[in-house]
Amino acid sequence: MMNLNPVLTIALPLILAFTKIMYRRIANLFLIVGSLINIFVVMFLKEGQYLMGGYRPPFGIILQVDTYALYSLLVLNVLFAALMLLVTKKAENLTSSSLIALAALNGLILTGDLFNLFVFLEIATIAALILVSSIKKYHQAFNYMVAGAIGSTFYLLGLGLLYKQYGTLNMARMHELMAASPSGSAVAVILIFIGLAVEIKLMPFSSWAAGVLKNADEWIGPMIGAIYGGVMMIVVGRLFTDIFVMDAKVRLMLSLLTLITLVGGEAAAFQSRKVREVLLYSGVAQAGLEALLILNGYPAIGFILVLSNMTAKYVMFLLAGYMAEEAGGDDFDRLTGVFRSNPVHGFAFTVAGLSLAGLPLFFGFIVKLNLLYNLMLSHSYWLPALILSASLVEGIYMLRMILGLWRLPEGHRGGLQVRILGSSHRRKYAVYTISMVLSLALILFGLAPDNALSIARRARGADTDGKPLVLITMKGGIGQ
Amino acid sequence: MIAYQSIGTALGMALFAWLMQTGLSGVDRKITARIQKRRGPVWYQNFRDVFKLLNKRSVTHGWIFDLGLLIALAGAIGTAMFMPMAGIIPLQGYDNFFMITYLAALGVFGRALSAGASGNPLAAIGVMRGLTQNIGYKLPYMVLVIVLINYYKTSSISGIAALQQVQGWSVLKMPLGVLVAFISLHGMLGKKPFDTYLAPSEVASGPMVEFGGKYLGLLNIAHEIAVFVEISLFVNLFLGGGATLAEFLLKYMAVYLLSSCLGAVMGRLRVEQVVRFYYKVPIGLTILQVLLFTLLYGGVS
Amino acid sequence: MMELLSLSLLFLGIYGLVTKHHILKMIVSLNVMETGLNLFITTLGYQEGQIAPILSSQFPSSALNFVDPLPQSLVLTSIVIGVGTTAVALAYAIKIFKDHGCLDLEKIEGRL
Amino acid sequence: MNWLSLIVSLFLTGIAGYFIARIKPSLGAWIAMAASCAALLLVLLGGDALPGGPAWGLIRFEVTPLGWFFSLLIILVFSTNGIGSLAAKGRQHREPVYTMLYLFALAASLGVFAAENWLALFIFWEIAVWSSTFAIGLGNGRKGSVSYFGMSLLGSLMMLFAILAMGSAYQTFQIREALTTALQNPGPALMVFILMLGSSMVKLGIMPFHIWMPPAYTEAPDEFAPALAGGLSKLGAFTAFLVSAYLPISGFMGGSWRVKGLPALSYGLVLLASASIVFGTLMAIRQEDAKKLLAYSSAANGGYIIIGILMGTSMSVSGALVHLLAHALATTTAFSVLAVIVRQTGTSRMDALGGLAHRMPLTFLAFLTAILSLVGLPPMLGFVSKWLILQSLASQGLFLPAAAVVFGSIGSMLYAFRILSTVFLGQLKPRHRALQESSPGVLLSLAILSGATMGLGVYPSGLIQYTAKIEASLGMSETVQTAGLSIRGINGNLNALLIMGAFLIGMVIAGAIFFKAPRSRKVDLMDTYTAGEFIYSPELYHYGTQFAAPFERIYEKLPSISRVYAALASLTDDLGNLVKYLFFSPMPSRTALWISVVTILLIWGEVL
Repeated sequence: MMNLNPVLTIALPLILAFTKIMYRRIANLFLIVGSLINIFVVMFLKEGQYLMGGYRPPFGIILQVDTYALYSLLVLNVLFAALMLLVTKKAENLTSSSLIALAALNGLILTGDLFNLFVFLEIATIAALILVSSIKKYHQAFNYMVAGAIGSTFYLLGLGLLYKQYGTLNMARMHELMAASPSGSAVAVILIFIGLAVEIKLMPFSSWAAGVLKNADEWIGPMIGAIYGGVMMIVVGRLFTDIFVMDAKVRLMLSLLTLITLVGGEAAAFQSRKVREVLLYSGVAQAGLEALLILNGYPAIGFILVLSNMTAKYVMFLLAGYMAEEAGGDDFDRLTGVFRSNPVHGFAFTVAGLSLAGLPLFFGFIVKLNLLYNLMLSHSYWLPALILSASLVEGIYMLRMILGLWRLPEGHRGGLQVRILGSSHRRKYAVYTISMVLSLALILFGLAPDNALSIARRARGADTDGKPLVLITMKGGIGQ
Repeated sequence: MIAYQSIGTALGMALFAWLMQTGLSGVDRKITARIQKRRGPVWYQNFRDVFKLLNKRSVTHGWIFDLGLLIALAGAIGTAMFMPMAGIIPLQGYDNFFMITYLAALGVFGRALSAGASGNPLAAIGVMRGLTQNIGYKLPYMVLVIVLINYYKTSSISGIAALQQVQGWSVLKMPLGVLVAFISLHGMLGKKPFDTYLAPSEVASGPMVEFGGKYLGLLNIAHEIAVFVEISLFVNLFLGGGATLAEFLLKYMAVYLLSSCLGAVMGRLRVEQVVRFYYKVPIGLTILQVLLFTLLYGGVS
Repeated sequence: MMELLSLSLLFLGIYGLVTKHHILKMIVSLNVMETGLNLFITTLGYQEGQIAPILSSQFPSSALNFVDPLPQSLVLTSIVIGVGTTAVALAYAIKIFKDHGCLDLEKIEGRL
Repeated sequence: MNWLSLIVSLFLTGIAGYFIARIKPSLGAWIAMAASCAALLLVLLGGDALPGGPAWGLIRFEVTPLGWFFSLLIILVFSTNGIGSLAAKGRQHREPVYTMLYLFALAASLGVFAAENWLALFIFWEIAVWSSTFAIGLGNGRKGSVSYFGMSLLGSLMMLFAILAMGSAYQTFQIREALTTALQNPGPALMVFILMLGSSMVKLGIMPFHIWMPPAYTEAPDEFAPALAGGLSKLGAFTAFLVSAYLPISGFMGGSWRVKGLPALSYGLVLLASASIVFGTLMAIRQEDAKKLLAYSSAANGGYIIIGILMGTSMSVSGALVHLLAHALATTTAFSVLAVIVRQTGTSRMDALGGLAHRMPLTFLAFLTAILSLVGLPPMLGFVSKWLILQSLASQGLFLPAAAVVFGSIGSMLYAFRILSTVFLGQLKPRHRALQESSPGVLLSLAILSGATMGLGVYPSGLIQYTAKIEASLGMSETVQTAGLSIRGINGNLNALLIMGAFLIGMVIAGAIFFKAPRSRKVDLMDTYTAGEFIYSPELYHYGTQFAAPFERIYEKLPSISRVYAALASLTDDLGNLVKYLFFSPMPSRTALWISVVTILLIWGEVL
């Protein structure tokens, strides 16, 4: 078997991004080929540590390919490439930024160095800012930029404090040192968490997400709402599980923040009457839940929750973007019955929504089941009760929205004549295929989730406290 | 298996019920007349009326109109066939209280069906009033009987009557309850002041507005048998039935005539008044009675 | 002392971001904030009495009397990134001005 | 043939049915009908000895007498409804996806009834919930499906919580094992019991949870309402039976104080069910829409079932099972008839109908049996179950619930007569002169349903013997007894055949007098005594609106529980608004402010 170096996943898009400038005409080709090659590279990655520039760790930059990174990369690159296939005229100017974004996101997942992470974070943010500018809501994008800049400042501040205390930037070394003497690092950890909280859309810091995603098109929605959010959460999962050591007090305070996000996000989504608003606020709430799990020692569950939400949100934002474009808006009333004339899209959207709401037959259910089960195993009943209440709210608004989109408007007999993608649309079949494949994947993993669960187990075998992970699988019931 | 003989007894019971009650209602008319200082008809006037009506041509409003009436009469006859009287128990072992109540309700429902099928809104209004009233008097009545059943550990009517012969009448155990049951009985018989659903001047005799000729005749028969069932139930459940037939009949007549006399001297209530009365007085008394009874006789464990 | 001074510069920047609604003022605040941060990180590696970590004819080998060079390199990167961010921000400012004719976010939001 | 393959093939038929119906819409209804009838045949022939089939991971089946009884009930409802809706021309029913959802709901319910473990049960339960949600959504109106789904989700999340609590505490999901283990530990047992019963109550529409029923039944496609009301809402009763059999309250609260021999908790829950009966009856009386009336009556009837289950005696449990069947048959009939009416007249408002019995006599007869069974009058099945329940209430001395049951059955006379009188009796409106008798398919399904209602009502012994078998299989020490044709009660016997005999004798006598007397002349409906008024229009001459006004006036101020839910929803809305206002401002300075505030708070908290 081939054994490819993971740096390719970062370098290749970067090189393409800059060479593209010379070949404007075939920019799209660069984008598609580049992202497809990246999938190919990811498939042939071997787990291990890769040193950059020949320095032994903890010196120099290393790239770390473990199961966690590998499957995150796989999902990220597949989703990204799928989005690139859908690229339209509008996005052609964004080829370079897209490729840079891809490189930065891959780097975020792979890197084993905290400062390197900061660099990738900044590159990703700047790429995102350029991408976001394509929706022409500049003041919203400005809001994003300010929030992002404060966030990264806080991250770097925290990192500086940590460096002062421990004298290293290597993640593995940092973990060793921190585990040995954790005291005094709390302020830095809090600062880093807040820095990243801006990116993962935790609540008091996520106003930018509302501004951007409310107006997102079929391109920005999946990119910012699903891919960026997911990758940032994976980074949080890496940092707050593998590297930082927190005492119970910090954990509690940060969990409180995530809980507020969960409750507030669900309430805001419940109140919304527009498709993309519902999606974005529910995304905020989900981010709260994911962060909560990661912080409280359930990283494996958090991991599959991130991946499953990422996929579902991707499909939904994609279709919501097209719908809003065709119908000239995305209020429920305007879109009533839109799926009647677009049953395939409707099917994909429905599956993704039901999976997100955690209904059986879909992957989301398996995740939610294991999540609650693991919480209950540690004899905590209040947290599951709270999460279930949030799911109740989520299920109601999700179904209300989906049913509204299926229902024929009063007095209409033939169905609403909004074609999500007209027959003339260039990417019609690509959208069909991608949304169908992803939603069928959600069903497939819902019916046979055991592989996905065992990957999660391999990626995040034991919890932070060393508790073994117990999973309910379809095959064998309960198992460790 | 039920012997043919007991079916014969049962049929005889139904026939006797009709004969006796029709005769008694003639007496009732006489008494009412005397109270109102009239002469009144002869005591067998009701027999005359029924035969006369049955021989008259009439109009019908369709097959449901006919069917409902048949159900009404069949329900009444079927109920009477189960009714024990003193030592005479037609269908031994099956004179279950709930069964009799529900079978009697089938007769009531048949009557309502027929009235509704007449197409006359006055009949529908009358039925509605009747059924509303029905909730008012059946509810306390049945709760009281359920208390009795719980106490005597049997729901057989003859069984309850027989136990009262030994342990004393229920009226001594639950005086308030018997008062309520009597008010309910008075309502069931459709006597004033509870005859709002018949109110001739308001709803033109309510459910009966469209009945004439043989329909009225059949309805009359059904009504008399139903009255027999209601009073017999009261006597059996609250007044200890009777050791002998004579004792039973004596109690029967006493109850019936008391009700008639009361009806003769009262005015009619308006429908709201009836409804409010029933949901205040009898139900309140019933709650009190049930509490008292449970304290005195049933153990709260 | 230097740490506190640079941190106060950082807080000054944040204060500007919280209180100002004018886009250019906000960009300036951002820059002030970043400068504060960069100064702070540089001071982290500073050690009293040590010299700049530059190999020269005078100091031909990396002996122990250098200050920590890593924070300085971090800051170098950070400055570059800061420039990028500022550029994007200014580009936004131009776009916003073209769209709305003013740079006061409060007015723009009020108009929307 | 085994249970797994039955369910899988129903699912696959559903998917195939969707694609076939896309090509030829008229075939969809036939596929739904054929598949459900085939399932009926299979379950009937296979009996409760039908093997569960191979285990497919967690999905394992095991056919128990209780599960078989429920399965038969639901397949009967689905297949008769399938036959009945063959001729339906409704738009909603013609949707290709309807066939799929219909069969999915059926297959998932069968999965629930034969599930071996709680997880499989829950998975199928949820599939049934969402497939029926979408089926309701095909109807008209937007409130029904959402409130159905919201309440169902509330119920299923309660159940999920209980399942996982058991699973995490005892490491088992096996239905019986989990519950019996829970019995040993009073703390979790109470929680599990309350949550499980709560979820059943949601499905059955017991009082605080009934709000989904009126909108869902009204807005569901006319062809789906029978399956929903008669079949799917009975899912709740199934888990209630399981839980109260394996985790009886007396088992884990035995020592605490009792009311009338029942543990205080049981008594409280029985009172709740009683309140549901009273409330449901009162609300049913004042409805103007026939479907809403039946919906509230379902809420009331759920109360009888819960009372029967909670009392836990052999007679009461048997009564609950029989009542379940009786109510399923009766509501399916009633909703099928209403579907016919709505298809022809376009309305289910009672005051807009009237006199239909003259246009559709056979349909009327079927409706009459259903209504008589709902009221609980002999010779219908509803009488048998009410008798059993009243018997056990009386012998236990539960006077308050008994009063509720009595009120429910007498009150049901009022609304039952109302629906009969205003829809089928009274004046026929001129615009309804051209109405047709139901199609043969509908009549066939109505004949099966009302035949079952009446047949089992006259000859219930076989049914009672089977409920005795169910009770034995649930591990109850005593089971209800039959002797020959009569059911042996605690303080009295019931021989339904004898009652029918007496009634028939009465009928013969009445008939003899009736036909001996002179023939009567048929007159038009308008040819009636009007007490001197002159009214020429049948529309004005029909008493249909505010039927029981004098009675309704007593409780017109009865608070509506749906207001509580509306308040909850608007509270969530307000919270959402607040969150949006506070945290989602488009101003960067607001974000910067929040970041600083939170940072200061967190660091302050850490330093402290």
